[in-house]
Amino acid sequence: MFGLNKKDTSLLLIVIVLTLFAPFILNPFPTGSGLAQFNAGYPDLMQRFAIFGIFAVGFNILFGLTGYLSFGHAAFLGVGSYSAVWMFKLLSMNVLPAIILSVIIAGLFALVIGYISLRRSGIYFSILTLAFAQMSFSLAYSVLTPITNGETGLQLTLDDPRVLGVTSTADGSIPVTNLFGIEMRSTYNLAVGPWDFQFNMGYYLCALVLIAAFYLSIRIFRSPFGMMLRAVKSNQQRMNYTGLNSKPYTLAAFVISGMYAGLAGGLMASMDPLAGAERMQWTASGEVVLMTILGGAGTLIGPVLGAGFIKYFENIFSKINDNILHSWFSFMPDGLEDFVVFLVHPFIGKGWHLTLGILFMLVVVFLPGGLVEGGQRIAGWVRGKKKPDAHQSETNPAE
Amino acid sequence: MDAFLLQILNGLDKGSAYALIALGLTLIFGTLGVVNFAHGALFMIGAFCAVTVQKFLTLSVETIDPEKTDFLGNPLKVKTPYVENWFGPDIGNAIIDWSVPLAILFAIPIMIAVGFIMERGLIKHFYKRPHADQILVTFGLAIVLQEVIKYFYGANPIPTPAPEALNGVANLGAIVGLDLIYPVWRIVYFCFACLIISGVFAFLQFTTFGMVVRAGMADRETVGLLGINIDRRFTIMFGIAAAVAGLAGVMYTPINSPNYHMGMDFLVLSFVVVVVGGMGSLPGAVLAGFLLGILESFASMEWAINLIPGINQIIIYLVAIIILLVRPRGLMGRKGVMED
Amino acid sequence: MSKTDVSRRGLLRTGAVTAGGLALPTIFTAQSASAFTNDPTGGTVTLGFNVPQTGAYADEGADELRAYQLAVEHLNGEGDGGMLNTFSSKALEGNGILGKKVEYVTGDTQTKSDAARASAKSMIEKDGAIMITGGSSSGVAVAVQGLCQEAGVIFMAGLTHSNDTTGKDKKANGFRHFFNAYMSAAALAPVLKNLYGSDRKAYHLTADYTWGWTQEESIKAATEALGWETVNTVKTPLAATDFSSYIAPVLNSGADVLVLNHYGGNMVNSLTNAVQFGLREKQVNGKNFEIVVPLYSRLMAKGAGENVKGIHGSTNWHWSLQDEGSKAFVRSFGTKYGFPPSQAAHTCYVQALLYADAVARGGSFNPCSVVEALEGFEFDGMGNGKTLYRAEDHQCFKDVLVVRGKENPTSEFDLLEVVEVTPREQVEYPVDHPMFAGGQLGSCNPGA
Amino acid sequence: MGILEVKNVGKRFGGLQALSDVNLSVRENSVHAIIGPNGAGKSTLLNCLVGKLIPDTGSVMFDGQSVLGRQPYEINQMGISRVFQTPEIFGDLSVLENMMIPCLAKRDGSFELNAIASVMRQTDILETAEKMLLEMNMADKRHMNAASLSRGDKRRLEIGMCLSQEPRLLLLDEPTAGMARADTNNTIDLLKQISDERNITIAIIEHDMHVVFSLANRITVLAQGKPLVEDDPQNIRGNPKVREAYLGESA
Repeated sequence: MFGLNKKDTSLLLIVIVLTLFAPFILNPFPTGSGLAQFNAGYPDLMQRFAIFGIFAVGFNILFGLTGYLSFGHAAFLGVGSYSAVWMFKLLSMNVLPAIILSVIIAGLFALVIGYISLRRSGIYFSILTLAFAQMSFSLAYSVLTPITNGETGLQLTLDDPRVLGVTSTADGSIPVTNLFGIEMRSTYNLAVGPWDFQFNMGYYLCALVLIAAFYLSIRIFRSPFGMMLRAVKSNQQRMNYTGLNSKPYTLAAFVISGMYAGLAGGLMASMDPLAGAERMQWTASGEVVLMTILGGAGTLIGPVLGAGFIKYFENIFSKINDNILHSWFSFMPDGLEDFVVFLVHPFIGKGWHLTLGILFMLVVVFLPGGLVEGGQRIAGWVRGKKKPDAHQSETNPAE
Repeated sequence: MDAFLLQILNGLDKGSAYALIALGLTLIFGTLGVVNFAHGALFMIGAFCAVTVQKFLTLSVETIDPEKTDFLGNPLKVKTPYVENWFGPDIGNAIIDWSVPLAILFAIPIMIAVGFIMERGLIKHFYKRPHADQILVTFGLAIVLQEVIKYFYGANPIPTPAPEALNGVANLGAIVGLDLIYPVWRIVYFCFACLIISGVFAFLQFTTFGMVVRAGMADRETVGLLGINIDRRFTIMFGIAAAVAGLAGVMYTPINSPNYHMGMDFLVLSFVVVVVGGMGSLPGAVLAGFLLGILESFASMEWAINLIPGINQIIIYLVAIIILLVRPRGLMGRKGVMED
Repeated sequence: MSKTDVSRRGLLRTGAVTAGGLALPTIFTAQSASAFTNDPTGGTVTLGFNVPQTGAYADEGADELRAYQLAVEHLNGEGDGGMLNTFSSKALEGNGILGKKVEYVTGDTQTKSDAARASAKSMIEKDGAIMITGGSSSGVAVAVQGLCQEAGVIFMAGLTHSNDTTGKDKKANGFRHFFNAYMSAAALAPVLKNLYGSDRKAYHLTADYTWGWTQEESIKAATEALGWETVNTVKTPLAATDFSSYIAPVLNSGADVLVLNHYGGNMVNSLTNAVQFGLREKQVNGKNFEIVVPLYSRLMAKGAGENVKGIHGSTNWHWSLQDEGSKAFVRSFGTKYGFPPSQAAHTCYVQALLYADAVARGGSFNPCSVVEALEGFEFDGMGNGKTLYRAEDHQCFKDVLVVRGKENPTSEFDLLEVVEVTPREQVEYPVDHPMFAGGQLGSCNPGA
Repeated sequence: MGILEVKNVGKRFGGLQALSDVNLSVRENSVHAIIGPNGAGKSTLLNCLVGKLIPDTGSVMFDGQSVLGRQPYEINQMGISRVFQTPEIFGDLSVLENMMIPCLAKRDGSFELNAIASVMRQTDILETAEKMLLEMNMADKRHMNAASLSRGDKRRLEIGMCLSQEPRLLLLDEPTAGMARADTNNTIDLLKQISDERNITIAIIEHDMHVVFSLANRITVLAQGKPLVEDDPQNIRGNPKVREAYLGESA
């Protein structure tokens, strides 16, 4: 189906089901229960899952296939966001032109940076991309404030010109982002028993884009172009002596993944029309590297899993506080309750970084192939089979 | 003229910190082939060795002073450090005053131990793993280390002053008739950095141990074939690299009050320094450290900012890009190291 | 199916229970159920405390959180009541807000606009928070304020000092109790004139981002009005840690005052570096060289250690104030946590109480009712004397403290001493002051 | 006129004159061996032919066109394929994929953004690759990871990859270096078969006289960066200059 083989089709179907039913899947606990804290099925986080999923899928096209480790990919996301917000300010609140412009601008930006950075390989390439991104960040924060609004971030105001649309609504507020009239923030609430589920328009736009982006990435992985990119990673010498020019291949991969990042940035601005400079900082670039490696670099689904994993911790674990801990462990005797809370305390709330750091280490030590390998092991264990032997799994690295 | 000289001094001083961290990073790259994202954290741990020593020296007994009241109106608890009680106020205060230099003695064994534990317990298992895995695991480790420090010491910077005697300014230009006032501790820091750097170079140059390590950096397999246990030596080199970073951290504390994320602030810069210097080249790392430090100082001068707005924000990255485009392997890099 | 703006979990929490069991899916619409976002329909009301828990301001954030927890206790009638006893408005009865028990959720702003907005959004969308408060930087405050305006909840700003928060980025749903850069400058200037005279040459180092710029603009205007000459203004990168290359040119610039428009880690490092270079002992033009830090914070002063001694600056509030409100707050806070509160803690505590009081006086959680109750509200007993929330820009006007680093501290908290309490009239400015120009307040947004 | 004409090529590295005045003519459909003691400049010459090095003087013409200043991939597209001393293959890819890449390069040129089509539906490419695998006796290993092949199989694969491009000139750089006798003989047989069955020119750089005399029908001897003689094998065997060059080395 869809021009994919059976395995890829089922993978795509899994992703489609997961994204379309995310509001159910991510809200497993009844609203009133103590475990509702772990529910992630609210619009903002679901949007973030999808957006960072797109970002990581795109990054993986470069890093997973060609092995070129870019440490500056957040710059493209940032540029995409700025373009989108400017589009909202100047043209219209429709997200479509904004997203298209962010992809184009990010692609052009990637073309320039990629053209220069790809003159070097290995860590020299990484540092070049890092340097470009850090320069973009520093300048956006300071000198370029007229364009970027500096530290505060570029946002909409009540006096934006907006050629195709209104400067402000009748009741004196800023108009909201929409897709041909469908507001991104509109949400349907569905209550089933003690559960309630939120279906947000913005999320579904992100989800559809994610599915499309994921499908495209499968096609790229399985295309002759994708095979060439893997050849770049494997042996550039042989490639050159086989009559293939590796430069345009890597540059194309770089630009494509830059456009994915721009797409993610444009979507981010469409969901929440603000573009902050921190989006371009090296830590943001590092985050997508971590997402990809954590999920499983070079695999199709890994980056999406990695993105979800990190965003979940950032948004859910940072919100657990001692109060909530006490309510969870209130069934215990007083002394024990305090002791357990004391033990758990360093890992939640302000300690969410610590938990994340420990998990990074655990995953990389015990699951060298990232979360995808964890999934494979579980699947293998369920089937009662041993892991398929090395040759098989190696020849088909794009699980 | 004076302004230029001052900025060169500032640059050498910044460069000292960059060079010391980059030196350790390069040692680890060169010997173990590991991309160590936790190296900034080692610098930070060194700085907190100084904080810890200061805390130990100021451990106090509390006595109640009924004359005064605290913010709640209760009698004020006055703290007197034990060392003052034991040695009398004069000697006691002097010991506390010299806590940063004293911390060096404390930091060396601690940092070497930290280095050994890191290498044997974790890094060792990652020699043959892809660089991506090394980045992930050392980055995770860096986060864990800094969060542990944050848990115990908080997020605010902690003042750790230099000894009173070394806290003032000196007129460096007095001999040549220039007015060149510079903080004493910064001069101390620069000299200390030079000392450590030459120490490491001498160690690698003149000892058999160092020669084997250098040979191993050049060609690990061949040295292995000679039947020399290169791994153990590399472990020791990791300890040394950790100690260099740690000492750089200890001595840095009076310049800027340490906080738990200072390692991350230096990490990216020191990576840039190492790469600009050329992967696997120790002299390259040191040279690039000082060079970038000086350029950074020049770029923050007014004429530079007026010439190119924002140049002070981006100078290091800009220079890095230019150098890497002109010299593909950095200033003194060897071919084939970390190029794939 | 019908459409609603932003989600509303608060109402669903109870609504869902009544729907009961395995009933057929029920679709709720906000229009029919409620007139505004997250209308609390059960016995509780949820507030969102959004403070930095990681990054450089984590300690300040932790102190804010302590203050909020204390405020929640007092609102719910636990503890000693703190400022509720001294507050001039008596609408709050210690039984929660409008009889609903106060609950809260916490989040991490990371001092990044994006993360702060994500955290606030999750509070609004997931936890049904009706009000968001907290934060430790102006960028975050402006970003979250904008979000709350769009979502239709109230934002009570935490520590934010930039003129823009109630200037060009002001929003109808947002209120700021903290003072701002203009007020710092207005309060400091006369004191500086008394201390250092009117013939001074000032050199400014300014953090290169929006707060720094407004701070520089304000203090420069105020000191130039005294007759001071501005020798130079230099922007320093926010990421800078070593300020030596910015301090060195000060030495031979002919300036005799250095103004450090820095906050947080920047301030700690630039001040430390300035003292290292011997600026405090220096003599220029026959005068003692002086350093001024327009915005002081005790938590940060602690990081600079000995270096703050004798250095002047301004602060929003200090625990050593002797008015009844401050004393009551310091007592509650000190008894609970064992150390005195910071200015950030004070602001956050007061903001929580002010919100609750406005709801009680207006008799509704509707943001528009809250806005109406707070606009032009004048009160006393919350520290800093008589205080006004100006209707036109939602900025608070109250006395401003000029402080100095203490020479002989008696404890680790006793770092600053109040030099002067500048009365409110001196720091007031017209709504259309050029430093606050641009931007519109807009109208209150209840969300529905 | 040979298919490959090397005229007056010289190359200097610092103080070392690696090549001087090298003239060489490889005739179409011949097997031309370039031999010489270590340091004679064989590898330098080879690198000049494939675009890795640019000679200081002289010209290299392939089929009437100059190859100088061209990138390796351009030279390959002109019809020159190179086999390396240690087999250079795509270790992370399967044997079949290894074989497909040169076929794609042949069909699509040096760059083609063919990002949507499926590899497995390129039937023409698959057919050629499968056929070549059969010819190389490697069809049963098609799904193996190339890195896990034996040394001899890697060599076969590499030669197969080069042949699948149907090059006009095949350059081999000591193709049997480091091989066991049996593998060497297999490789010789394979190359013989190739030169017999295909319309192809082979230039081989070799150290091993056994290989050279089993295969070559024309030999150039290099010594100290200069061509000593160029002649048929039977004449080379008895040439005193050649003996001197080699004895000089072995003594």
